[in-house]
Amino acid sequence: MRDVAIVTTESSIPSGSLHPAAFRSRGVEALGAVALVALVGAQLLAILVSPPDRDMGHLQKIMYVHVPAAWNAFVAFFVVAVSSLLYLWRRNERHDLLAASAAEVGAVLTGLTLVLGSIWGRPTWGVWWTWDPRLTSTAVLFLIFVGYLSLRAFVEDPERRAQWSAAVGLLGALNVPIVYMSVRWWRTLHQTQSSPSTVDPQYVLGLRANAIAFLLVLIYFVYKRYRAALLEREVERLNEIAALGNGGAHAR
Amino acid sequence: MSTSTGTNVPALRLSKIARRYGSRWALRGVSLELAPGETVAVVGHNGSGKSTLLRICCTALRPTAGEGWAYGWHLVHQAAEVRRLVAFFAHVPGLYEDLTAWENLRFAARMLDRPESEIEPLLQRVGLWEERQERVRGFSAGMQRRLALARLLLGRPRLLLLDEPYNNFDPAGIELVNDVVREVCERGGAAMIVVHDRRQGAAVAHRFVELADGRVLSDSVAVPEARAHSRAVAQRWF
Amino acid sequence: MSTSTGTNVPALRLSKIARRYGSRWALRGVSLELAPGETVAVVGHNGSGKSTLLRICCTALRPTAGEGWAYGWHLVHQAAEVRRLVAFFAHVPGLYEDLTAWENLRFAARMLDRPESEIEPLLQRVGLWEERQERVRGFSAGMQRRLALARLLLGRPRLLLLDEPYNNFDPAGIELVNDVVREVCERGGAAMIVVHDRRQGAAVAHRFVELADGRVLSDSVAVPEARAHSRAVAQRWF
Amino acid sequence: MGLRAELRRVGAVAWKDLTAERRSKAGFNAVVFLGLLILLLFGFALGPDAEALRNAAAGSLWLAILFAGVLAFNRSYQLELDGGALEPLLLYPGARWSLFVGKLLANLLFVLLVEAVVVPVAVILFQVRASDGWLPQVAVLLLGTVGFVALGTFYAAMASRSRAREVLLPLLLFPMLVPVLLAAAEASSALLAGDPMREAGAWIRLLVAFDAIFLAASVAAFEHVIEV
Amino acid sequence: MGLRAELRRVGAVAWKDLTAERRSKAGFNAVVFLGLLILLLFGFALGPDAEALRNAAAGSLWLAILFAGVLAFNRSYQLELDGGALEPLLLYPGARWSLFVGKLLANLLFVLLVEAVVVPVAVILFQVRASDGWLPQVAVLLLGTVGFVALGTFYAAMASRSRAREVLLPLLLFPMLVPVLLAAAEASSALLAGDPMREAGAWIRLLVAFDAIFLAASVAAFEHVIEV
Ligand code: HEM
Ligand SMILES: Nc1ncnc2c1ncn2[C@@H]1O[C@H](COP(=O)(O)OP(=O)(O)OP(=O)(O)O)[C@@H](O)[C@H]1O
Ligand SMILES: Nc1ncnc2c1ncn2[C@@H]1O[C@H](COP(=O)(O)OP(=O)(O)OP(=O)(O)O)[C@@H](O)[C@H]1O
Ligand SMILES: [Mg+2]
Ligand SMILES: [Mg+2]
Repeated sequence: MRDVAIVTTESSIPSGSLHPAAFRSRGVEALGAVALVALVGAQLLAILVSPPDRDMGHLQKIMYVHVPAAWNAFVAFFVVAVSSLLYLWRRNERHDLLAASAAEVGAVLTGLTLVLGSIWGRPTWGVWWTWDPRLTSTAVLFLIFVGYLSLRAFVEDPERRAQWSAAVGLLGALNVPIVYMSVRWWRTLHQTQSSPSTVDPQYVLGLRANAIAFLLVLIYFVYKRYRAALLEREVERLNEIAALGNGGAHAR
Repeated sequence: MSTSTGTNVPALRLSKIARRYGSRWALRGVSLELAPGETVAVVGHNGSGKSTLLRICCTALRPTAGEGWAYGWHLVHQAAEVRRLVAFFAHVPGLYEDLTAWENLRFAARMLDRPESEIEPLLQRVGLWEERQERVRGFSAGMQRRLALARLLLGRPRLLLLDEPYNNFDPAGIELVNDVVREVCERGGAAMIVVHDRRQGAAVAHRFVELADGRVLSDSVAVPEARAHSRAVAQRWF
Repeated sequence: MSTSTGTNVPALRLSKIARRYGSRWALRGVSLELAPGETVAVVGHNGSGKSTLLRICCTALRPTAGEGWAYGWHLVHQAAEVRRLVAFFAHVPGLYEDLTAWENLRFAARMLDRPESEIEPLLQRVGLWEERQERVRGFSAGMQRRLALARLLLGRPRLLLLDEPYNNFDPAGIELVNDVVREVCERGGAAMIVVHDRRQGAAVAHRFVELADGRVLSDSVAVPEARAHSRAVAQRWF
Repeated sequence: MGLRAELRRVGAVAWKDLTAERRSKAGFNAVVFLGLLILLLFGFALGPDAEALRNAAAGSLWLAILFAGVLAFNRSYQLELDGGALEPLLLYPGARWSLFVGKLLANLLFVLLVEAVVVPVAVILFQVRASDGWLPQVAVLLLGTVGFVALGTFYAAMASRSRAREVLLPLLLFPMLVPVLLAAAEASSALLAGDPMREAGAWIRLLVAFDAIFLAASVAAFEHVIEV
Repeated sequence: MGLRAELRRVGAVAWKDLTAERRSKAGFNAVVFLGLLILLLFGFALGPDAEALRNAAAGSLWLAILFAGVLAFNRSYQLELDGGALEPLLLYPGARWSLFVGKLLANLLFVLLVEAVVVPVAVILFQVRASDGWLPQVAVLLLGTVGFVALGTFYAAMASRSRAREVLLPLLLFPMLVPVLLAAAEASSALLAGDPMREAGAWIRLLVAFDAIFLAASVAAFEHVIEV
């Protein structure tokens, strides 16, 4: 962990940015453990407590992954939007790194939603896929952030990459509410958001538990990616100091 | 504003400029000062960081570390003001090949908001007046450089950054470049010229700065006798 | 075949070469001969047709009128044979920016079918051995020219056509170019070099051909004293 | 510089792009033909069934416009990259938004011209019953186009300078466009059907909202994108 | 030079293209995603009706491959144009057909890889009943691809020398491809339907004929196209 020690002793960390000490790996691993336990617990709870669905039977259990995944994907993209804004405002590279990590995890979760959704759709709707706005717009969301990530891959200059992906991330996040509302705007096969009142409380409990568990997982992954990126940057910075001697090492 | 009008303000001041491309350091802390009216020739082996240095001075690149000022304006934070004073002459002419010489300059004039009346004398000067209605696509290497030079003058720059300006120019063109540099300096401007042939540089430069591996190796006053001599040679040969 | 092995065959013979772009005549009947072992420097104002002339000699362009032969091979009808003997060094390096220096040369080696073993000495010679594993995209102007020079040597050309070869090269690089030219000529090859600075040309050229508006204006033997002098200058300055 | 100067610069940029486009002859005609070609391919892919055709008409038309437009956007920056003209362009003093707006206008005009040819053909090919309510249809088309061009010009500024030019632009652009196109398609098909359940108005309002958002966002973000 | 030398040159060219493609990371992933994106757009344009989808499946798949492929072809020459590398390439001694074949192989491999991802997705998205006769289907796909890539590589060589590159290629290519695609689409839909009236075989033979003709013609013509 010496690298981390260096990080924390480094004085030139701009104020207002998350301090790397927050990412002491021990803390992260602990969080990971908690998230794992929560996830397993929530799933068990959901599976045990909730009765098999009337017409879907045990298939309905998919919901406990499908839905939390979807919700947390939205959360991740929200993080992308906020940190992109922060970057454009503050020009602090850390915000860019955070946005990137969140985008990666968000894309994965969206992918999960898609896959599970279509697995679920096969028995319930009789097809893997149908051109229903909710489905399509979710796929679109997925592709938007695939685009975001590939943009990052194709641009070397870190500053340029940061600014461009901040812009793209922001515009992309504009689409999240559209996806969410798509169900309302277009009459669709996919069911609309239901309020706890319309859903059997047992389902609500399971859903809530899993949503929280997924949130923890989300945080864990984002932190891990973010921290890795930070450490890479720190290594570069150290090379920088080495390369320049002490002269002119005061990076902006 | 006051900063830019002060008389004692250096035309260019760089302090510990460093620039990294990926993991490779092109510049490792370059500091130098350029007084108004002064011309400095930058020499150095291939890959020593000359072009990178000029790009940073014209705000086309941002330094990874270090700071710089042109006539008191900060190269990064006041880029807009810097761009009004600085002109960069790159390896490539950067013209629109499907437009004619005239159209290229008219576009530049509008972007810099200068009157179109300034275009004709410039085209005359760089010797492209006859070709003004022809597409740049068909221009020879040197003709394109000449047009790029005209565009650069359109901006009435006070700090010239010329990257190997003599390439592709015939002897007459080389004299043209030298005149331009002298002119700007007499108007109280300054110039930084990348050259490989010290003899060519000596024709206009007051100072030679030698770069090596992104560091300033030497910063010497040009030998005046050398300049005289090079003039002589020039006369003998052209 | 015999033609190409004969000793009295001129390295290059052009008779009344003319070339038109659209309605503009870049060359209006150029005739000249280049003996094996000879180096001719082509000078002329911007747009006089130098690059066009070289492009025709390396079969990249076809003359609108007139004919030419390289070592007896017809420039148009026997282009394939000509390409084996001729090497053209253009204004632009023409490398693959996403490949490394080494990969660029290996590709060239395969295309020219030369053994890969020839690559290392060449990279050493042009001073890019350390950078051999880096992408050309990141090379400076001069480094790219150096790599292009190495590729050109890989073909063991017998007729060098160099278009303003000294551009972007640092003094060491310029000497390198001169050595290459001398070497080829000593091997019985020949070279045609476009230069703007007669002093530079004088370092290797036996003859100066001056073009103006696509015609040969003068074809003079280089003043030997000039070459000596330029050497002297070179020593004094580098 | 004052606003007037900036507007002159907008004009200069737009004029420059359009002239270069006109000069490189291929430009316009080729793009138009490409649009028609794509329509044909669609018609061909969808088979002869008239009913299916009519249903897919709006979608296919938009896709054709999309592909044609993407080419145009890429070209408008390719222009700058070819002669290394982008650097000098960015080094001109003055605001950056004027560059963007200039290019935006040029692209808008270009795409509109393309549509002027492609749309009528589509109407014929896909046997769309040109209902009398064609004016609102045109409005929908215009609104959709504005959003499309704004986003396209914006993303092309990035894509063209990255290493994946041709590929990256559609990759970034298309997903963002889906909502716009969806709204446009829904609106126009609603109008085609004579707008039975009075929903067209809502779609059009949605389109206007999209355009406003995208225009504002892209103009604002451009400064940052083009900055380095 | 001997044939062996020429074959080495073929290999060199193909290797060079593929490496550069891999390096400019752009290439593969982006093109694949673009293909998926296009499928998605089509599906959406064609609306939810499952039956219509299934009918348009083959057509849409081919269109997606078409657009993805066209990008790839353009890139493979853009590569040469960027650094002015085309001139030296053409000035290497030896035959020209080896250059063409080299690029052809590189493009073929590229497009096949793209298909390996896009096709399965298309099967799912368009709810194609994966009939047991999938082997002939693959054969049809391969045959169609060969003809497509041969023509594409050839026309890209011409388009790349013109100023309207991106636009010109599809303009030249697509019309030429219609017969190939027609044959391919017919064959595969016949196979999908379980080949009731035994017509698939005829279509496949036609495909083979096209491929043979196009390959021969393009290799032969390339020498002249690229000459100077
Ligand atoms: C590929 C197919 C699918 C995709 C892309 C998809 C996408 C989504 C998304 C994005 C959400 C979260 C947004 C929201 O809560 O409003 C969601 C929620 C949900 N999905 Fe899916 N879904 C798919 C298939 C299915 C299937 C087959 C079912 C079951 C019949 C299903 C049932 C649900 C339920 C119950 C919710 C929670 C709605 C709520 O209570 O808010 N989904 N889906
Ligand atoms: N591709 C082209 N299309 C049209 N005209 C051309 C083209 N290339 C060259 N020309 C014209 O031919 C003439 C000779 O061009 P060329 O490049 O040979 O000149 P040059 O002697 O090399 O000039 P420089 O010293 O500037 O390189 C010029 O007037 C130029 O305008
Ligand atoms: N875009 C880039 N990406 C990566 N490395 C670069 C880039 N541009 C320049 N470099 C590296 O930076 C160093 C300096 O480059 P620069 O172009 O400033 O040298 P230079 O002094 O101009 O050389 P030359 O005399 O050949 O023009 C070189 O080692 C080069 O490899
Ligand atoms: Mg340089
Ligand atoms: Mg020339």
